[in-house]
Amino acid sequence: MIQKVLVANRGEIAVRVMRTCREMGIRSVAVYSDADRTAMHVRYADEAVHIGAAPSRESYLNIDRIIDAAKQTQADAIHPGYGFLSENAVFAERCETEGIIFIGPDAYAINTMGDKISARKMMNAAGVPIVPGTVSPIDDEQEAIVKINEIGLPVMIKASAGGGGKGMRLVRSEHDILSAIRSARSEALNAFGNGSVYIEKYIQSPHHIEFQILADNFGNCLHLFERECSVQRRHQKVVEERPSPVMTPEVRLEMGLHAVNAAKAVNYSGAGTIEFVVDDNLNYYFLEMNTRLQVEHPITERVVGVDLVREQINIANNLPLSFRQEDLKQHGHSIECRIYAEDPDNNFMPSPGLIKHITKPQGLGMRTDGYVYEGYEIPMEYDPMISKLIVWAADRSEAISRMQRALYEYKITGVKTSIRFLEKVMQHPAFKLGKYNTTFIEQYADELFAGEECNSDCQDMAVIAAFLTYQQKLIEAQPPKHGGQMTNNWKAYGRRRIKIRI
Amino acid sequence: MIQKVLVANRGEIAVRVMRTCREMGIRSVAVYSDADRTAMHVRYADEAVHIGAAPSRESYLNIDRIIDAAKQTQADAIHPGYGFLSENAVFAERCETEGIIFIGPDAYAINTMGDKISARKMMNAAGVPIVPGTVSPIDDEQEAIVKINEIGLPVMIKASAGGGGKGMRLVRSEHDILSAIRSARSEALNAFGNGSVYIEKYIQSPHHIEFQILADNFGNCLHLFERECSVQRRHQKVVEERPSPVMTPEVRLEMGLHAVNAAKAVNYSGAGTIEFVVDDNLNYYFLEMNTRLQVEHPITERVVGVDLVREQINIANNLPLSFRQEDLKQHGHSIECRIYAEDPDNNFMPSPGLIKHITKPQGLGMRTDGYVYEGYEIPMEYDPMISKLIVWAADRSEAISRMQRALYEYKITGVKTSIRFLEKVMQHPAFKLGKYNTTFIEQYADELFAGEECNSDCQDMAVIAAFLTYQQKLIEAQPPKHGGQMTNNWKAYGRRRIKIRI
Amino acid sequence: MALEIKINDRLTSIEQISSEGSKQTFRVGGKIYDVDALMVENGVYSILYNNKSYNIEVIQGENDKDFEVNTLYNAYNIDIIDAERKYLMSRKTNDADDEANIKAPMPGKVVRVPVKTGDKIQSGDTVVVVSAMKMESEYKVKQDRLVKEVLVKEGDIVKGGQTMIVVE
Amino acid sequence: MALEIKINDRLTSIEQISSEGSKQTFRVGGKIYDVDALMVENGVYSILYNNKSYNIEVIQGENDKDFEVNTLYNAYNIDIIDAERKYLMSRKTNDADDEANIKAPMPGKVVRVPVKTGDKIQSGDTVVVVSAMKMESEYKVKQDRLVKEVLVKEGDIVKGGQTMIVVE
Repeated sequence: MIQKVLVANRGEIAVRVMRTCREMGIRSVAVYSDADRTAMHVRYADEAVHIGAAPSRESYLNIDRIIDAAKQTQADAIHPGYGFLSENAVFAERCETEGIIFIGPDAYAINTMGDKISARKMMNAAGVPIVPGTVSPIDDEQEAIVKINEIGLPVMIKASAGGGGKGMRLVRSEHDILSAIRSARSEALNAFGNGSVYIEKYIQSPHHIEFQILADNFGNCLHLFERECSVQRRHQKVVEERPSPVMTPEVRLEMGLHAVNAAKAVNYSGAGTIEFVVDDNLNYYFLEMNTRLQVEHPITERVVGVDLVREQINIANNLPLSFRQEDLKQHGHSIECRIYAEDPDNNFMPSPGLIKHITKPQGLGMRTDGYVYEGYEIPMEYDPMISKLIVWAADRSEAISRMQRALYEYKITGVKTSIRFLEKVMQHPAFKLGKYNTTFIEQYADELFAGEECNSDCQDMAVIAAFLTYQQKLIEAQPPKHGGQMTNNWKAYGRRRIKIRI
Repeated sequence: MIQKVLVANRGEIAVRVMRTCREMGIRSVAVYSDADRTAMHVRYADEAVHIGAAPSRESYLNIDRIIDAAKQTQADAIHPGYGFLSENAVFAERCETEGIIFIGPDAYAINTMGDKISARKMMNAAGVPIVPGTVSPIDDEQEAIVKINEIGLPVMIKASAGGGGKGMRLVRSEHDILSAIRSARSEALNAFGNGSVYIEKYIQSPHHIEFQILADNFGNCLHLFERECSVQRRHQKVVEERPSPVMTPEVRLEMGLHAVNAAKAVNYSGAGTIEFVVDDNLNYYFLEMNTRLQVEHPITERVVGVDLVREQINIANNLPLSFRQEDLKQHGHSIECRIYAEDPDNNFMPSPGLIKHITKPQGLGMRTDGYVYEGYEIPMEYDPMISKLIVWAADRSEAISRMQRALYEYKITGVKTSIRFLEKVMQHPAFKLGKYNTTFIEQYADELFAGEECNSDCQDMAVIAAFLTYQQKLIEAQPPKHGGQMTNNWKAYGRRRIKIRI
Repeated sequence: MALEIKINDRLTSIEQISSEGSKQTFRVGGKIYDVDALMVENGVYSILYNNKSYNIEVIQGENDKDFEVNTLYNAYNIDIIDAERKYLMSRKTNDADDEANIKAPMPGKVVRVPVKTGDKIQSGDTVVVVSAMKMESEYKVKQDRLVKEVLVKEGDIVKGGQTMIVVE
Repeated sequence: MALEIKINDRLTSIEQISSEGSKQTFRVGGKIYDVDALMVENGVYSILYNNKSYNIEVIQGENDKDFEVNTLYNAYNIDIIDAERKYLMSRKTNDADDEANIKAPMPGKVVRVPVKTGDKIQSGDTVVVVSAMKMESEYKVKQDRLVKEVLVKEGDIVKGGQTMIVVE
């Protein structure tokens, strides 16, 4: 049985994994770069090992350093979190070679699902609906034109090794076909060293709906229902909820079966996610499989009542799943909002910096998974997501009200965040009605970014608060009465509070 | 429909009620004493009204002041929370007279359940099992001796108007009977102006198990299962969990029916709790009814999936309950730990003071309902409970592990708290096995209060940290290089952090 | 004595008329406010006015007279304009009318500087590209300009508020 | 130079042997520690030693050489014993051998003072009753004593650490 887990990650997901380790009586090891000595995952872990410089390729992506750290601390397993090395087949294989348990699927599953053309082929063979298009790389440009005419415009040209929007071209008219294919191939070759592209029908204004799956090493594979992830900007998810407001019980049943079949097709082991694009008529198509834990996994945990990290560790320990598909039920509604350190009013420009003050929402139906604390300086090298806010309520409308309350209570000072923007998403009629797809933010930009004005009283309260701070600083600037320079900060703070009352 | 609620309370429960008000789009009004200007409920509310001096009888117990505040702010309803005026029939009646909705039962229910003898009579008539004993006040001392011999020693002599352990005497031997009756009567007369006492069989080492009920104004009354509250010290609950580890489905069904009958017998409206004493053989007896929200209500909310404050407000709005008994299910296991500002190693002596630093547990299955914040000074006038920590997990053993993790993460500096003590409760074999009753803390005192030692390395780390602080203060004591006295605290803090690294 | 104060683009004045403990009276512009105001957390004020409860966060800006102030939904830049400040402002205005500093609004790393001192650049031209949190931001000029000074080079780490390029 | 330091009842010494950034070497008693130690939050230190991660909170005591230090499970009283402190300690010991101050361990309100200056009291006698958070605490003497000074009266508000009664 696993005794000690090295978490090859940082930020909220590293802390989240360590929390479950602690509950299971498993010791945890953090790894950290130069930029992360003060990060929460280092403080939370039982042990911590420095693995290199701030840029990810010199630390969190450096396989040798991570394996060394695991050996040094005698960790018997590695949890990769999401991002970084979590979908790196070479890393999974290396762990195996070194006799360290990789908490995730094997290299075969990662490789097959990582290459988009091989995944499409595999899914097609397994009877899982894929977006209409080609299942082999395009070599002949004339053949491509024929294919595209068969599929019907508009289409997407996509790089097999693609990701992050690179090597992707939307084609709307026939005379753009050739230039689109050529530029997609050249971009993919530059970015991934692999110029293979394929063609997919372009689904207009799709929903993004995904299914959580769990599979053990004894052939048991089941799904934990769907997550609706259509509120996105720049292909990045912002809000997720479950159940999906557009889902029907019949389609859920069907899609769940397909998700399980997709995972079984690659002999999957562990927790994974099958992503589908879904059109307004609930036609759905396999998009890709994420062979790791997903950022938005907590909404599933909350509604199904399962700790997914605990399940991952149990599966890695070669235990059979302790429940069957028919044991799983959904209770109520859960929503997650991702809090980014960014400025929504300024094209979501990232906003690293020092957290001066933070108040997290508390009470009924609240969960926060974050990693920043007062006095912590968010480094500029990594992802801007600083916290996930997850609420639960008996139904969707109550869950939206609760999320609004949570965002109202959530205060972070020092860096700009997306909190106020998320409040506007929650207030928007299209969201409230559940009538939205991946074009939501773009479509309603005018309403979502409109500034809210406080009345003149409220403005004047701000003026008064600024004046009081100014006045207080004037008082403090005067020489102290007793020479007590060496008193502690809190005493000084207490004194100030008294002064300002006088 | 209720538009604005005045919360006639303070502390965590005031904030908790306001949270639901906010979710329901209802405005909230705080009232506060001189000691509470900086309290969280004042900051959280939409409006706040000062109602008097720090002692409760001049503020939170002053009916006139609270009614005035409600009128001044045009609040159309009052939520009393727990404690203070929550079980005061005069207050409930006064609200009615003034045309303000009292969110709770009517004066009749409060009065009947408030007087212990009338409650016993009523329950006896309704077929709810009561502790064997008398159902009328004792007048004749000789008759009392006869009764006591019938019931069998040991017995409790209890004041009808009693509470908080006052006017209560345990009688173990016959020759103590007369003196016990006389002293109980005189104490009750002094404390409550009412010398009526009655006799109950003394249940040895009982469990304290209570049922949550909800009743609307249309005759619908149902229960939300039990809570086990046997971990107590000085008759004060410390840890609650649900389901009870000793409960069986059959007994739950029976007790639930009795709880509903008990509430129906007084035409109850709103949320209430029927408390039972239960012996090791699961014989159970009605103890009392609390005609208000209970401190430990969140564990029911978590396991049954109902927001009890929302239900209270809906009932006060004269809406019928939106679910039936058969709709209610229990999911998983929930535990609450009450965090007190007190010193468990020093006879639980209260520890008011300034909160210097606080870190709340986060992540899966966590809920905290508290009201203190960094820089807040806990006043000495009120209750020492500063926070409730509620966890949920799929089963009891996972819930205990999660609570241990939560207590590990919970850090409060500045005042002494019961956190470390609660960790020892969670670790105790009798608790882990679910084999405990109300004598638990007393019985295992030696183990629960034993100090835990950290090894010498860990002690030396403390020495190093103290040295670094001392060194830093020496550096700070030197005159600053730039005359910048008027820089802000955080900048200064940032500078210090840099200095100490050098 | 009233103090001039600027909140975003609005110029107003504030005067503390009386003060007894946390109970204070202010005149802001032409309006009188009786408030109960005090700092409850480091930098956080609780203000009660007409029973309404306001929570306001004040963050010190670049100097002791600049503040960023957050109310529930708004963030304001507030400047106290005392005698010293007025003097400085009057001097500054006379200095270089059309000079503009291109500042980094956030910490980051300079990825590219496609201009050099003396370059004449056109409206829309990129003068510097800064990367933070895996995202690149391009800084462009909004009208035709002359590059007067280039203060950063590729690979430099910049702080929020640091001037990178001066144009005129 | 090594500094004497007292942790609860244990007397030891600490010496900073080297320091480079947060990487530092200390000798505590006879043992050498290579640690990576820095303050991460106000008053909270993160220390890594042999890869182990420690979080330690330091709270200033009554003066700048007294600290309350919290590790995960323990709270320690730590005193730095420098030259000044040693001198003060030696003076104090000579002062009043059997004098004892009865202090309030917490803020509260004095409910009753059943003794007066000059009273001879016996072991177990209550000298003062203080109420806080609806609970009354009685302070008793553990041996026969003489009441030397009564510094509080009924109704007084006392602070934590305030001396209420002096006995000898």
